[in-house]
Amino acid sequence: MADDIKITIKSDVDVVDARRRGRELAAQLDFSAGDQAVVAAAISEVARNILSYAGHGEVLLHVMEDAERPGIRIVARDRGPGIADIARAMRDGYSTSGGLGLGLPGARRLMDEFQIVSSPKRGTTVTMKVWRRRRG
Amino acid sequence: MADDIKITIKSDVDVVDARRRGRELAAQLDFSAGDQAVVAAAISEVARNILSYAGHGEVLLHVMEDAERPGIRIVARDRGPGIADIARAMRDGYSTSGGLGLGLPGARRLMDEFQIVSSPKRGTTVTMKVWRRRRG
Amino acid sequence: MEVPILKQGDYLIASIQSALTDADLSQLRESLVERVGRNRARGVIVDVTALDVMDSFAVRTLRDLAHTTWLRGAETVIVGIQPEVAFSMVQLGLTLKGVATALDLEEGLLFLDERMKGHRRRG
Amino acid sequence: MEVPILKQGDYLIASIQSALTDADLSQLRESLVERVGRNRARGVIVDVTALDVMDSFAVRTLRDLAHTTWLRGAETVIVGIQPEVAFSMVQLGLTLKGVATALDLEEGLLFLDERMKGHRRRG
Ligand SMILES: Nc1ncnc2c1ncn2[C@@H]1O[C@H](COP(=O)(O)OP(=O)(O)O)[C@@H](O)[C@H]1O
Ligand SMILES: Nc1ncnc2c1ncn2[C@@H]1O[C@H](COP(=O)(O)OP(=O)(O)O)[C@@H](O)[C@H]1O
Repeated sequence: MADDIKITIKSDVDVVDARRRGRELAAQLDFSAGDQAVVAAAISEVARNILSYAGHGEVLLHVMEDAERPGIRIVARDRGPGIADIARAMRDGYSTSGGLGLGLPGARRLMDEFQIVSSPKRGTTVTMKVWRRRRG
Repeated sequence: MADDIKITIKSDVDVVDARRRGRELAAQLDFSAGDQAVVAAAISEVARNILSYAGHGEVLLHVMEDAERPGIRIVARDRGPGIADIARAMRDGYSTSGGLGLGLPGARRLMDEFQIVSSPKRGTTVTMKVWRRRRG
Repeated sequence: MEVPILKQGDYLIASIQSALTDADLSQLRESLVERVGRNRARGVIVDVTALDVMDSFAVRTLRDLAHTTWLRGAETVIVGIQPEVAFSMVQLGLTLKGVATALDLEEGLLFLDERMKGHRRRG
Repeated sequence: MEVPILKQGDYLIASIQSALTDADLSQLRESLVERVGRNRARGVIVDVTALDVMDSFAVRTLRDLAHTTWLRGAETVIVGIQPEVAFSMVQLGLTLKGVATALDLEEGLLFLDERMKGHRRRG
């Protein structure tokens, strides 16, 4: 598991593939069923955004084993038009495409860490991290 | 189809006329039945707003043929009182007239591009663009 | 463009024949509300099959119509919304919530018959 | 990946068998809306038991589907949302507000039967 899993996103089949791979990884790391679904949903949102707003890009999945419990780092990046106003894009219900506008803010809620870097020249990179939770 | 279609809006018959012309244009460009209704509905909303808030104005329909797929540009403009707070007018449910307040935000959701320019001196111009969709 | 209103038993049936202006729609609403009283109707069917667009004004008018006839003791059902019209309405955020709908005139009549049978329970 | 749609009495039942792309989901919505008219269906069940993730696009499509079939006179009920999927939906802030849901196919059928019995009560 040393290497990143890289999924090229250029059609909606790739979005399905990315979330399936994310779920499998979460299952391997013994995430709970709920958290497997959470990982898959977050990947689905950022991968679809690549397709909708940038046309193509990639999703990278990486296992983090340096902390107390294992985690997954998800990077979604594209060289699309960028996000003009990130604060606004992070707001519940804000969408430039008639979507629900819950993708980014929802993914942020799902993940332990969440970061967006975006500029009109270099496109958009969303980085999210999630660790296996202690069983309650 | 080189020229714009111009419909003067000064009574509710003109609103019906404008949406009929928009639908016909969409049909000519081979838009799906659903998207023909979408174009007609969006035109209806902005044309009625002209009548309700400015009294009279005009709707211009223009075929765009420069992109991969054909599209329609709809311009609705008047020299009425303008919109004081555009952000507020774009919110679902906001209406100064007891309307549903879904006209502008709805039209934005329906169209691929949507822009309002408004000032108390020069009135209101709404510009919307919609392209024929790829068949799923 | 006046919309013809037929009386059939306890019901009134308004069949929209062509595109309507806002004034026509408002007129229809008023006529139906008035006729509910005059004809002691218990059900109203508005057939919108011929409408190829339904915008926020139309939806508001139909909603108001349904609520007003209701207050006068008659249930309204909207029939014949075409698939592409339904599609555009949903995109616009227009839902006719709280108003009964049926596929077509036949289904609308069935619906009213069922509602009239026994107790007229309400949502 | 086409989703099979079965007709059972007045109802249509769409059983999703595996993960769906966005295009598949949109296709399902359109097919069901079309079939409601063709089969004169009064109820629609979408069984999502096989979906192991439900994101904002899926939720929007199911909501639109339910509202559109409603405008055509048919009630839609979504059945089989798995516990972990429900969990992630809630975390994402996704609600199926205004859409009927039931535990599974059996409950979904019961729900529709009750709605259809006598008075089709309306939200
Ligand atoms: N990769 C991206 N490139 C450019 N813009 C984006 C990207 N991702 C998101 N956005 C912008 O942020 C907005 C909010 O995104 P999101 O919360 O996922 O909602 P939705 O996709 O439903 O609109 C989008 O409407 C879009 O304008
Ligand atoms: N052409 C216009 N001129 C001035 N004000 C307008 C115009 N169009 C819209 N508005 C303002 O924006 C508000 C929201 O418009 P809309 O979303 O279409 O809802 P509604 O027309 O139902 O009120 C209106 O109530 C009105 O105050």
